[in-house]
Amino acid sequence: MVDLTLEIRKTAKELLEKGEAKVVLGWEKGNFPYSTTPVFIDKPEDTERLIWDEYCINNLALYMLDYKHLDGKVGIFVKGCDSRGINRLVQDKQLDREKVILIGLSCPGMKDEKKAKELGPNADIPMAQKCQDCRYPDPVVYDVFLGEKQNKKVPEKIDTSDVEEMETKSPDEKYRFFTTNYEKCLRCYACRNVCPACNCKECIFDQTATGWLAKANNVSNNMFFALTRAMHVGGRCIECGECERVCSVNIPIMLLNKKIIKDINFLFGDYDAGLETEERLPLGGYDYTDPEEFM
Amino acid sequence: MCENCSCGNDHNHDHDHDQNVLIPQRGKIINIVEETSDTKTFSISTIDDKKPFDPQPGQLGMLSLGNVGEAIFSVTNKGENHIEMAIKAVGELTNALHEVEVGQEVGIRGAYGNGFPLDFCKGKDLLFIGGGIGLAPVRSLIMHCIRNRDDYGKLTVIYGARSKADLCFKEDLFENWPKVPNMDVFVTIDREEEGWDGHVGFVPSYVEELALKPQVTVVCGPPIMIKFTLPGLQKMGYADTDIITTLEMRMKCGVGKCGRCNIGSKYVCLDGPVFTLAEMKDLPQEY
Amino acid sequence: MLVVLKAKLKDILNTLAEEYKVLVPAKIEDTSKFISYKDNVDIILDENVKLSPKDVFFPQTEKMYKMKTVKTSMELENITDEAGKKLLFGVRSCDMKSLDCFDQVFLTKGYIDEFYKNKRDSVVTIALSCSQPMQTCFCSAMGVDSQKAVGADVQAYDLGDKIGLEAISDEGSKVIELIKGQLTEEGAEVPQPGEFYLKVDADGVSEKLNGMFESPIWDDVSKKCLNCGACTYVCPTCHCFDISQEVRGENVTKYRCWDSCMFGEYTQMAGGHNPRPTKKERVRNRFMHKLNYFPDRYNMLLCTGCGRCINVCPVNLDITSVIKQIKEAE
Amino acid sequence: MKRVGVFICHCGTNIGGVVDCPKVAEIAKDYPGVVYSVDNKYMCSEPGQELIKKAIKEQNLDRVVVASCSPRMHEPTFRRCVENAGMNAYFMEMANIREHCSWVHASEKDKATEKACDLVKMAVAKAIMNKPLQKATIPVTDRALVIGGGIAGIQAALDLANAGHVVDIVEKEPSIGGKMAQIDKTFPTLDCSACILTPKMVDASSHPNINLITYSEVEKVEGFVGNFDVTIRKKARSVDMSVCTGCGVCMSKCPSKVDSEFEMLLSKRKAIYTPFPQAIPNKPVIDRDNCTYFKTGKCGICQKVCTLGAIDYTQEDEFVVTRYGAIVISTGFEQFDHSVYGEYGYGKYPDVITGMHFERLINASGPTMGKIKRPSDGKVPKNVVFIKCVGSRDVAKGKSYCSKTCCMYTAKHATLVTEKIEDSNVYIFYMDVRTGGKGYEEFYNRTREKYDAQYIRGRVSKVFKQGDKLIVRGEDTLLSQAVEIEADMVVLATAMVPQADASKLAQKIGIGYDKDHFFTEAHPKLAPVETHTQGVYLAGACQGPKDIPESVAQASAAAAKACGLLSKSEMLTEPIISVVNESICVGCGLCVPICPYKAIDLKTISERDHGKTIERLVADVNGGLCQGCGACTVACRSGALDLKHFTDQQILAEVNALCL
Amino acid sequence: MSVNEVQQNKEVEQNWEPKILVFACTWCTYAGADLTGLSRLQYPPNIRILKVPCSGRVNPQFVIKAFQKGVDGVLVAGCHPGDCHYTSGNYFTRRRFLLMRRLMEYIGMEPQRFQNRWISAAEAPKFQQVITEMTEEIRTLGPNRKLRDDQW
Repeated sequence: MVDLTLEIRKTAKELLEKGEAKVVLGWEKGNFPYSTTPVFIDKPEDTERLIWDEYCINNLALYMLDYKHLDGKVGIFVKGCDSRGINRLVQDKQLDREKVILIGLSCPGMKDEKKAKELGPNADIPMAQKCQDCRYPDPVVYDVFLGEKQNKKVPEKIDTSDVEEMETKSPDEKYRFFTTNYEKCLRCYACRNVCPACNCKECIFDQTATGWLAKANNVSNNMFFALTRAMHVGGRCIECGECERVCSVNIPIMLLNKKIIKDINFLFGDYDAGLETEERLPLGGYDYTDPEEFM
Repeated sequence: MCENCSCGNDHNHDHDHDQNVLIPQRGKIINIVEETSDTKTFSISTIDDKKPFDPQPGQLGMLSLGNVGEAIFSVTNKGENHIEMAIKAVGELTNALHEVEVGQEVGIRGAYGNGFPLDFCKGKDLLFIGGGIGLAPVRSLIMHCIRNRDDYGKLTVIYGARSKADLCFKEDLFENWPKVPNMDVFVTIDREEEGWDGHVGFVPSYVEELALKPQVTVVCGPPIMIKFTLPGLQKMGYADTDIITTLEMRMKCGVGKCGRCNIGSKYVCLDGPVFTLAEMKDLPQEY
Repeated sequence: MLVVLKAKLKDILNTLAEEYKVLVPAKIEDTSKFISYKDNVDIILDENVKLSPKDVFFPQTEKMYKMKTVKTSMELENITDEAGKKLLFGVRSCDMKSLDCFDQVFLTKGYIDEFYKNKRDSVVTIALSCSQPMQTCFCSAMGVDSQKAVGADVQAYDLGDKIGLEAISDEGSKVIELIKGQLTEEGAEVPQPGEFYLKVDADGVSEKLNGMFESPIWDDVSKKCLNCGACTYVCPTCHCFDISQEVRGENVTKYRCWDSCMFGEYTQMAGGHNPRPTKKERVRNRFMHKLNYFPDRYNMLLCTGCGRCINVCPVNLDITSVIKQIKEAE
Repeated sequence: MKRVGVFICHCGTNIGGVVDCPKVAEIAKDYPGVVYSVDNKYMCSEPGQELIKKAIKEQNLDRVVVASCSPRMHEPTFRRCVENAGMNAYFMEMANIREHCSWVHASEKDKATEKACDLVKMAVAKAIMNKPLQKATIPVTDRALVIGGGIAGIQAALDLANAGHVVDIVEKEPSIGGKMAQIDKTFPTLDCSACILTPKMVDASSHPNINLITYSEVEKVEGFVGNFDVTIRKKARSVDMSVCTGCGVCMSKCPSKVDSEFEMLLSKRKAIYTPFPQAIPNKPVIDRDNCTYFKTGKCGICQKVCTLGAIDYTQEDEFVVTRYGAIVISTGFEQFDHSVYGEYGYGKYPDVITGMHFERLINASGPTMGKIKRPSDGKVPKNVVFIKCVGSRDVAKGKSYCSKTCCMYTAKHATLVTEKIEDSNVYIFYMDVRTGGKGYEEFYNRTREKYDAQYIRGRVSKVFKQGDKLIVRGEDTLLSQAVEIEADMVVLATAMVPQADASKLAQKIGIGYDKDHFFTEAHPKLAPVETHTQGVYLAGACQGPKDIPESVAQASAAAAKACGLLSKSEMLTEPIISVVNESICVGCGLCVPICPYKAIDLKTISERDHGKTIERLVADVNGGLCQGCGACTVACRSGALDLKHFTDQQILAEVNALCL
Repeated sequence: MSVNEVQQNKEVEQNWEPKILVFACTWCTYAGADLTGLSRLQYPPNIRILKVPCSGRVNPQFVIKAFQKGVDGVLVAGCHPGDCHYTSGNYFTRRRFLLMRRLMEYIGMEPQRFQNRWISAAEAPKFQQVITEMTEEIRTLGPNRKLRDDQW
């Protein structure tokens, strides 16, 4: 990874020096050995701040929303999940593919920062949950590729064993599980704000006047938030797991997202969001032969 | 320092510490005057026909409709047993307010904010400059000066609006105020209009045109008007401490707790809404 | 010093629970916060809770009063808090300091916030010293003594397998009186605080910020911010709130709830104008408020160095780095 | 606050006999916003309506709720009523307390009364949120477009033209006429197809109101009812139509010979050609794919022989945009690709042909001058086997539907074979014989009895060659025995399918099509010639298998509908349509594919954003196309799309009212 | 005790009756309900019909909102596939609610409380039957507490 760090810096520097990109998005080291933080480099000399290590976990794709109206191109380092995020934005017409230079990096799987905080940086830190579940460590789209692809053998289908386990429980057990979790929800909206699929100009949860969701924090409103968001990203979630990673009260948010992914696969055929940008979204179309359960 | 209690505030106020400041009194609307197509003046008294509170000119009041919400407005005048607020329909609450009829019960709490520096103004010639609904806060001071006519020097009002139909407080402008001794009223509208034989032009240029030089000026109106009026006033030789205006921010509590109306370390609800230009220059440009 | 074995802590709490509604720091559903003490709660003493105790005094959603609106009439009805004294056990110095900040906001400057005051007056606090700071802690840099909390009724010390207790206020003496029989007197010393991982030098940062409103660092600092409210909601000193209502036909409940200066809608005015339209202004306001505006107004920092915001920030926007950047700025 | 008036109708005893109407009226007085509430025997009666009008004026009402029968019954009545009192029609809401209450809860009077109260409460809550809506007037362009110049298209065009409207016919082939021009005789009268079609073709070409745009295709359709902007691609003909007289010298001199599509590849045509002698317009086109000049750059004979200089090799496709008020689609059908039935030997054995081949074989102007000869060796076949339902009624390999015409044309073919070939034998394999239609059953009976055609019920399992015979092996399911017939020729009755590009055309116009790509009518019973897109009508086999009289009848029906639209210079549009809140819309475009009417597009707007002018995409609803279904609103995550009169807030207000 | 039982006793005493919200499309189900009336087919008086132009207009959020506000059951009903007045609205409804129904069940909502049916303008007996069955199913389950926002 050290070598790649040097290559990353070199690539970024070249893009900036040649004027091909006005700004380059990557990661820099945070205050702790186990932390990194997104960095926005616009001067060639600052490229030394860029690093590539086992904690570059942030999905940078959503930052492209901030550069929608920039005159000039943005360079951005993409892992598998970041690249799917980029596709998400392109498909949602929030990003002009021509305006970004994607520098692909193969992701070995990032380590769990939260665990590192608990165990200390010197302990054996497990891989982050989102990376354990990842099926596309290599970027699915890029302009330049640094390092070597892993072409890692990954499961063909998303692992939904946790969803299946939940499904076997009784209605009351399930309800208790989700409500005790969402009772904690602070509605800080970190999950939404970090999500590349949540790219609305004005989220309905922020439109207090419409009456969809009151600001009052209680389990009913929080569940409305959770279910609605799950539906809104339904068929669009790129499984980057950022929502769950950033939750300040550790709600297993992906349990909802994965449930919908699982159902879409089962009902409408296998679909992995963010692999390409032209296909119709599962909820943007229909099929005459969709399962008939309405009777 | 506040003389009423040991609260440490730098001005007096008349609230009762036993009463929860965030809970309104039960009030009712006793009169509604349609100023323009989108602005109405509401007279509000308590349910038992008392004045809800005794506001100083320039102070604010928090008005609520039970099932819609609460918002802060400047008090434009007060009477024996009521206060008045001029409200433009711009949002959910104000639109709802525009639909109510006399007799509607409302929540009312206040008075909040510093108000105009009456002592400072006392004995001086005053120039009031207002644009559109911006005359609302100034009107409270004008009415105060008229009520205490002997305490103040010459009063001059320069007021403008987009069109004749957008002029607020027409009765004051054309009937009442011109009759007040030693008081001049100048009214302008932005564009020529049939049936208007008064001045036409924007407020800032009218101010320069008139070139009046009372001692203190109070300017309230849309930010764009203030922005273009100030250089003229400074050219005319006003000191920053003699130019007084009011600021607006979103507010929820009105008592400096909820946080959102700060400009730098000042809370508009508490330390404002009245600021002199000199004070404003010390604030970050974030309003 | 009066001490008790940590293993016997529950006995003491049981005694106290007869007199007070006792709240303790505990693990709950993958996070930790102050919850009502019951025999089976999972009390944590080795680190601070993830969610600050501010909601005890300033609940995330707090009903204020009710209204009944029939046609044009509107009747008001007050809501009374549940009666009885609460006892908050195990509050760390940083969080005690945050109560000091809250007191300034809610109880001074001309207006007293009765909702806060009622809750504040009904709580007795037992502060607990920290033996080992967490990685994200930097309270000492914010002028907080991790071994001696401000405003506590009782100060407790972490003495390894024991806890030492010291009454500070009269209310605290009453608490000690209740449990005296379960405590033993030992010649224990006030322990020394452990080493902080984060080295922060905040000296002069407030003054430095006076001229930095237009500084380019805010562009830089804010770029990575997602404008979520995580930092503000876990912050023990953030106290902004919104007032809203739940309408159920004729019955209206007015409530207040936490708000965050990170949200765009926070300063959005009805006419459409927003004085803080982008994340740059919002991030600047947050840090200026903590490190400059609040000290200017109340003569104390609005940060107690608890490190929670560092812990939860999705993008590791670290206040200690910001402080460093401010100090290094030209 | 709004001033709502509530009017509870007894409907005689229909409602009043179950629901305690006075009580409902009394309770409704306490609902938020209600200032007046009253019950009446018959709200829809003249006195009832007067009561409403009077109350609106006297009580200064700005909303009205009528609780009575179904809005499907009297919504127009009460809308008119409040409108007459000066109120916007959409300020009136109805609560259905008859069909949905008194009639279905006859024995539970208290609960029915309670339910009526709830329904009124919901209607009041919605009415308060209602916004005034206005029907818009849109201009109607008095010009119609007919797509497809077969018999249906020609008929529709003639009817429209005769009613005084200008009509353009777009035909993709060089000549109008369509499939009917290829057919020899028509059942059941056996009159000559060309003899009855060509006069119509001539009428169409000479009609002052009709313009023929042949060798052309519809490229793009924009706009909405009354105002369709249609882009037509006029394919390069390489012949200047304004100069050519159709003398035919070029065709006779052209050295390139090509299989004639019109003759089902049974004979040749030239590279410069008209499809058939009676073509209209009778002016040739150059088939560039097969023209020596276009292939090699050499030749140019046609240009040399044309004394008028009509040959123009430089012509390019031309695009014309014209505005039409109405569109009639009559694109007809194609033959099912029966190569999936390998067992029938089509393609392998030249003497296995389709019904359309057969039409050409027996046509006097066809490749054999009307003599039935086998394609392989020109012998006159003695034993002819017909196989029906090739592609039709076969879910596994073909189409699930019945092609409707095959039974009759096969009977016709059988008759013709027997008439034309002495001692011939006709065998017909069939599944069922369906002869619905005037004179059809009689014709079929004649075929069997007088012409001695042998009908064998059963499917053919295999056709194979033995010597110069084709052995047809099948089963007679009535006798339950295997059959083998030595045939000289086999004729397949292939299914009718829509044009291969039908679905593309449907997408261009924004109409629906079914699983088989037949265009979908607006309602199978009550609107069989309309489509879901207002102003677009269907005629002929493009909507489903049809024979000639049915196609003609539907064409006239479509023309009548179009006439109705074009006879007015403007029309009113329903105001219940979707609207976009541009300040919230993020322009993701997810709503675009969801709209069945293609009413949503993305457009670029520019706006000021933090001191900078930026451009961004937002959704844009075409009010003329939108039919107000609201499917798009659900797809919009941020709620930027909303449906007027059924807004999120209105529906939520109803939900809230119910739950109080 | 189940989540629902916790606060049930009180309501049962007060003669609780199921409250069911029916979203019905104008063209099929609403008309079907009209026909049910015309045919005088009786069913329990526990439903309240909310008319929408097309079942495609029914936002899944309305369903959650209704449960929040206190209904005991929600039925979304529209035209049979292929019969949609607007060609395709109900195909979208089907997709959306196939997911939504599974999601609701997944978080512990009893499937009986949230149902979807195709009911044509001609299917009065079906309308009667569906309403009758659903009412009974929900009566058996008791008042709904799940997702309900009843803290005010």
